[in-house]
Amino acid sequence: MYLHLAHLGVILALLAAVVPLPIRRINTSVRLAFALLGLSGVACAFAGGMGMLSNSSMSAVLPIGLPWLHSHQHLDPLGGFFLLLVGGVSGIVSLYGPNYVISSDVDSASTRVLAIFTGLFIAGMYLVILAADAFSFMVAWELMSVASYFLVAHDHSQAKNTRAAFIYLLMAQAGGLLILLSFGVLAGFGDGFTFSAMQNASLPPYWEHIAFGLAFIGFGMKAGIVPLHVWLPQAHPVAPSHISALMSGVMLKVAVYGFIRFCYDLLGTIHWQWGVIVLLAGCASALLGVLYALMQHDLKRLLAYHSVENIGIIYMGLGLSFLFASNNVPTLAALGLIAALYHCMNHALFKSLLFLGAGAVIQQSGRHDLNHMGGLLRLMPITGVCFLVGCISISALPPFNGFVSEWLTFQTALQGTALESGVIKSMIAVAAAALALTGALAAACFVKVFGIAFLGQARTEDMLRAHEVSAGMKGSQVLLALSCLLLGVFPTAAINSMEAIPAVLLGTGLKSTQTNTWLWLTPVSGQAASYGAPMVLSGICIAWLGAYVFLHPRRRKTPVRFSPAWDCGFGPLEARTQYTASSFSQPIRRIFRPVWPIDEKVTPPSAATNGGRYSIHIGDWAWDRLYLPLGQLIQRSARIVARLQGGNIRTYLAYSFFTLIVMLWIVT
Amino acid sequence: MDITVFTLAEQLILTLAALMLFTSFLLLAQTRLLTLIHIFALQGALLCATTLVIAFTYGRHHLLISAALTLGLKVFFIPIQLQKLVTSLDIKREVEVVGNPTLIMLGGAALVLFSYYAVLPIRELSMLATRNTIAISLAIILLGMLLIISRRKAIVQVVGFMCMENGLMFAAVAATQGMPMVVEMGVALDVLVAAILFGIFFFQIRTEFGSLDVDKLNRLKEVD
Amino acid sequence: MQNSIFSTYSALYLTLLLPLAGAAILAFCGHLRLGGKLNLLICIATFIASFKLAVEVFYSGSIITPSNFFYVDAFNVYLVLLNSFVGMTTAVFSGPYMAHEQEIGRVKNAGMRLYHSMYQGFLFTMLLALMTNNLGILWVAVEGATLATVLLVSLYRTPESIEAGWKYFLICGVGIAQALFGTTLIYFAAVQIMPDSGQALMWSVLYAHAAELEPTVLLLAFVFLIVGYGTKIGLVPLHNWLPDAHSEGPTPMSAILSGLLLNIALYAVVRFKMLIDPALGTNIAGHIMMGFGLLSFLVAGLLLHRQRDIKRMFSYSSIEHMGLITFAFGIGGSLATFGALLHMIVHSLTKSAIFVTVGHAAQVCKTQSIDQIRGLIKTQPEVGWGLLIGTVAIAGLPPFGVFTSEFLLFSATIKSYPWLVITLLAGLSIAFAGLFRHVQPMVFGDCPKGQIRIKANMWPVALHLCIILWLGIAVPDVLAGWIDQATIMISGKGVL
Amino acid sequence: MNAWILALIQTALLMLLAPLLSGWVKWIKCKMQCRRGPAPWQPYRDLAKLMRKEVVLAEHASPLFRATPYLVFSVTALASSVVPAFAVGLPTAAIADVIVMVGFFALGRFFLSLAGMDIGTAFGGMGASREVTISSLAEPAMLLSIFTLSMTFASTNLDTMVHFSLTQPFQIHPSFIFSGLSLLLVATAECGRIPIDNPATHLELTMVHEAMILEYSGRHLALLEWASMLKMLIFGVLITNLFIPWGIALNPGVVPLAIGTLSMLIKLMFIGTVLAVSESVLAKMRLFRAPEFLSLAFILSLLGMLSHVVLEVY
Repeated sequence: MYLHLAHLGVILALLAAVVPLPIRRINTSVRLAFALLGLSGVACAFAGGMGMLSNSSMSAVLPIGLPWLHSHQHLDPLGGFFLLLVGGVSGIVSLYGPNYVISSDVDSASTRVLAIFTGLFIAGMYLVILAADAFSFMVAWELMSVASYFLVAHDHSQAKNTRAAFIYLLMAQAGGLLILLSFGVLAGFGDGFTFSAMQNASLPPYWEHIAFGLAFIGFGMKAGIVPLHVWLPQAHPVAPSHISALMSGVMLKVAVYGFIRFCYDLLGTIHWQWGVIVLLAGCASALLGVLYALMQHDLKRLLAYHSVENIGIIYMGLGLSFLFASNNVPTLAALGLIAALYHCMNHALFKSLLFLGAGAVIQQSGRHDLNHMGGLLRLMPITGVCFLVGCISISALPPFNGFVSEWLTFQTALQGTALESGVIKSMIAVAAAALALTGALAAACFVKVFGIAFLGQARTEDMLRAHEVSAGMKGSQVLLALSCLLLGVFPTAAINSMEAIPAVLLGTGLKSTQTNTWLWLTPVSGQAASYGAPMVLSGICIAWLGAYVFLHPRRRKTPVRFSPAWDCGFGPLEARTQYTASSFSQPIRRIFRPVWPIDEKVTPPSAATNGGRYSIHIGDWAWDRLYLPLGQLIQRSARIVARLQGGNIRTYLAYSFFTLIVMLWIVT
Repeated sequence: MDITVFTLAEQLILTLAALMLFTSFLLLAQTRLLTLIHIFALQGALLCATTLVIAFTYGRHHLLISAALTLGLKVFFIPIQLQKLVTSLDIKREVEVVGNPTLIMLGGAALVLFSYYAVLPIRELSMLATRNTIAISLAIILLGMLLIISRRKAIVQVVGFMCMENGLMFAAVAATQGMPMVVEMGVALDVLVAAILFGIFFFQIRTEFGSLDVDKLNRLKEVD
Repeated sequence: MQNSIFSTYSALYLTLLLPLAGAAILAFCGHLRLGGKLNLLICIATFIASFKLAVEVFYSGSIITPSNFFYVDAFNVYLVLLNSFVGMTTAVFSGPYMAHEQEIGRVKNAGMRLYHSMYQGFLFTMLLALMTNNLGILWVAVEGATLATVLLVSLYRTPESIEAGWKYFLICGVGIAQALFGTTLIYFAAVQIMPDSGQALMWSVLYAHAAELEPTVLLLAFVFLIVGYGTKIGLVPLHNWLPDAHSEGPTPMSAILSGLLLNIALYAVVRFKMLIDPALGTNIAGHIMMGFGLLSFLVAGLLLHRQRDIKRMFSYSSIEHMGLITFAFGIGGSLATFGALLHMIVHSLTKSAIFVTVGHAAQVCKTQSIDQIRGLIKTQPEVGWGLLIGTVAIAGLPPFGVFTSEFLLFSATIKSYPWLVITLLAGLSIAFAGLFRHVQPMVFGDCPKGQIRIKANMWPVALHLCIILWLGIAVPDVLAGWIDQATIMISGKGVL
Repeated sequence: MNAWILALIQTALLMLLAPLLSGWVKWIKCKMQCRRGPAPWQPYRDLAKLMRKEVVLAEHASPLFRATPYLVFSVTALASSVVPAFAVGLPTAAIADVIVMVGFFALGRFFLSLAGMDIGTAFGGMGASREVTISSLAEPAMLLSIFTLSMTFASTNLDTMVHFSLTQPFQIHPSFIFSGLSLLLVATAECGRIPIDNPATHLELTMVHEAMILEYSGRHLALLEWASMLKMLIFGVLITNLFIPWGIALNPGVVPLAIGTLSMLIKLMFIGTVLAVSESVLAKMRLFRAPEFLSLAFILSLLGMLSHVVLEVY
């Protein structure tokens, strides 16, 4: 029954894509489109939730698709979880959408195009999760990619945006082809393209490794794993903010869903080498993602790099789960999977919260660059507080949800002793250290972002004209912030509701979380590790209240006085003396220097220039070492091949003459 | 199987085939345009003779029509058109420098040998005495192509193209005693239309490029 | 009995006679204002006749005229339908387009008369090639198609178009001559075993006796045929004429050339392959086709990056797709053949739609060079979006039909030749990058000063894109049935 | 129910002891430098004076600036309730394990840095940037040493770790030595002691922790000072109880508790002296030599882990 509800959601999303066409007045059509998206989000979230809780899976066959392979759909706990995630976030974002789109001064034609492709994009994501055979999976997958390509190329006045959109679609297409190949390998042995046929395909191990390799690169390209992440920091900042929230928060999770579905459900047996590869890729993505994010001063580009980091953390959880599954310790594999899924949910929530906040700030101030922002907390209090909640969650600090999933990942790593090979144990330990470093650097990065954007003095006058955003935008941000807090404070309830997924995929769930009450989260056992999240929150409030009351009598007697800050006697310090984004991250840039291709140019003040010039550009090694040489290779080979078309008719005739002679020689 | 075994007609066909091969070689070496056109007309005549001989010896009466067509087209209409064109564009005396003639002649000889080698498996098949003529017709076709490739003048390329058509007709006639009538008519029609179109093109190229040198036609290219 | 013969085959004869008559009529009144409309009318009539023929074939299976001259079976009926449909939609576009060209003086009255009569003549030769049972007439029809379009390629009398016309004429002439030699060899092999020499060139008869033909002669003949008709398909070592011819002629001509003529040449090669495979036993013909197909697929993909003229770019894209289809036919097997046949339909629909949009784009920006075409979406949204969605469709992205056939081809290649899939993947990505690299700056961005809308009829493009979208999501059963019968004929076993 | 009361008593006791420990360290340092330093209980007087002083805020400070002291203090107080100082098996110990403790300190540091940047002057930004850099370098070393300990104790709950090492027969674990040393280095970095940051200095360009609380005054400064002293105490207790657990009360009887308190005081005096000696021997390092110091800590913890994996697993 829930599958039909989910299909209703999909139809609503498609309707949202079609509705803006006939209606003339642009505002009503945009509001109607986003209302429909909201409805489809709620329907799919409800269907997903129900699908996740009932640990049975429903399936249906639709009349569309190839004549002999009609499109199969199914909804099982894993699909239910991700449907809940996608539906929930797109429902909340549809609250944010209308005012944001209407108040951003873009001509009505491209706003209509934006509404159309948003509907297609969200419908594509639902269909990917519901698809149960390779063909409809691929059609939905690329519908999602193509629709998001048009969204990224929405503001196509600058060449930079179209170039980013081109790279995005090119990599999405290459990724899609690789995924198609991996399905092909499975279908080759399972003689059928439906997932059920693939499940009972028995592949020789050699082919299993090939299928896994193709799927890992294909899905990794879409999820943004380090060497393949190049499109992400270019495409996400260029799209409108509510779209980058959807793309960063939700589309990457659909790629993770595809990867989990492929490895656990379709491949079945998992080899330990896969765990090592996924763990290492996760570590590399997490570390490099956060290090590159630290160096950015474009707000949305920084958040995009953080998506790479969080996807890395999710892949670390998956890598650990693979390692335990291959050494047949299913309970710990289930713990690793739960940690990864929990982080998927958390990342979807706080990343879309941060992108919506960034969208509000950019829309009000018209500035993308952190070095031009400052002092926004006083002017946009609610957006500021919600953005602070987002920053705390992403930096994995205790009362909020980011901490719970990272803590679960640490606990999974700490159980590494259950494996017998020493090398893997030490690798896991170093991975845990890398995760800690990533967490701390993420905290450093978001101190920089919040401190420079919202606190201190305004660095440009544009900031002074910023004011609080409209109700819908505030409402969605508050909703996301509250859900971050809820998931942070009641983790046991959330994990119990996710119980059915590992039960279906790995055979066993996390039994130990049921034993204790909702107060304590004890993933492995009471003694091994426990985290009383509600107790922590109440403990902080009690201590805060105690200190406040204890100091109250003092307050009545000596009221607070305001005076200028300490300026070492030089006179009033204006905004230019404040730390900027690049100066804040300067120590880390000096310490981790080889990680980035840095070119700093300092032109001393001279007669010609009215003052000294300092410019710094942080590139991306993956782009310089991997993609540019590839592009040049294609150009060179194209130039060589172009000699074929020399223009002289006699050479053309000579070609056909020699082809004939060679063919005759071969045949006889 | 030496030549005496054949009947007189077959011997005649073989000699005509040899003569046609010789005319193709002459075309390759020829530098002056007018003589080139005359040799082409001679080759057409030889083809028409072969068709007549086969028509009488094997009683294929529909071949008579195609012989007449060949005579009309390849011996009179096309050579006269070309001659008028050459005189009107007064390029009679242009001596066209051919790559280096010895290399092309050696290439031609190699081509004949190669086409003989390529058609070898077919020889055992056909019981007809004229089975060797297939190798000769393939050689004529390849020599026609070689002529087109090696020369820069547009008119010479047309002659080369028509020489290939002669090779094809010779194959159809000698190897299989002629194709079905409707096919023969279709092929003849196509050759006629092709000749007319060549004429039209000559005028267009002449007006636009000022000369019929094919190497000037190289604006459309990717190399830059 | 007389009218019954005529009535039963009326659809067949009408489909052929209408374009022929049209060619004759338009030769005199092609230059008038109603020339374009008359041309459209005749195309509509031809389409209705071919539709009636298709319905007949659907109900009564394959039709063969008593004189054994015409033969319509499941393999060529939907190609006939496709031919007349694309002819009709392009005629819708060609009317106003050529009227515009006539206004700005690029084409004079004589040129218009020639254009319209040759338009119909070209359709007639293609339909004849599809429906004839006699392999000789098949050669004559393909040669006739070349002759009909040669003058149209050099219609504008610019040096480039004359050069393109000359190259097109000479290279195709030389190529097709070799095909005639191949047909002669086939006839030579058939005469050995066939008592009645009249029937020796009839395809249906040959298909019945295919096993008894002499293998060595057939193989040699196939070499000549693949090199001959390969020149017309545009397989790589022989492709040089195609980009020049398709980019220099008037755009409706390029649409039909790129969309339909290449299919006809490939149809001919597959007809011969159906004769050769049973005789030879081994799949050597398939391997040859795979070799040519893969080579042209990769080379054309690379050359896409070098383009500076928009129509040349899309003609290279045609070479690439034709290479892919030849590769698919080369692999053989039911899945690959089904995919290849579907790809023929979808490619011609998409490519003709793209050329129509390109024609309008060239008229909007008054140039064909990629660097000067900018801001199409801003100037004329329907042209801009048409071009973008067309390129997305031709690049093989899913919601559209091209992906369905590529999906089938991929799964077939994985089963039989897994290591070739890497080259396919690389080729597709390179071609995709090449296409989008050029199309994106053209479509997006602000429009340069003075670029104004033109009167553009985008209904044919919309119709084509909807059909491709429909084929992409759900292949209709009628079409699937036909393609499956054709697959059974070509590869021995069906897919459904 | 009395267990909860006992836990509250322990927390109160720890909070009261904190200023004494920092006074004691300063007193020992002055004694070693042959000068008559202030009495060990001087910090109590400072805190009381600050509580009464008038609060002066910067003009650009936002409400976050005023809320941070309370938050930092309450987080550190909660952390102190979790650490097993005098007795094992207290109910509050199950609230958080070691990694959550690290999270508490990270939360405190997060808000303190934000407060530093809120004033809108260069010093706050400089302090925040340096504090954040140093702490992110210290995190991996700290976590790897915890990882090594938990490999042996098979748990990260402090209670179980201490209980485990008390009940097991005495063994010398080479991995403990390495991770102990690494934890000591990390503790000096986290609490902002001499080799990384000089707590006593007010020279703008050298201070790290002080730069962030430069603008605080009155009761806010009192809370922050108290919180940093409490943090140093917690680190002291953590290190001593993990590596020298004997004397801690296993069951809540009166005698064991008395012995536990006594042993706790002795251990704190011992670790205070060690800290004082190291501070007077070493001098504050340039900021960009701190990474070498912390990479030494990381290498030590790495050696600890490797020695556990290679040597101690049978």
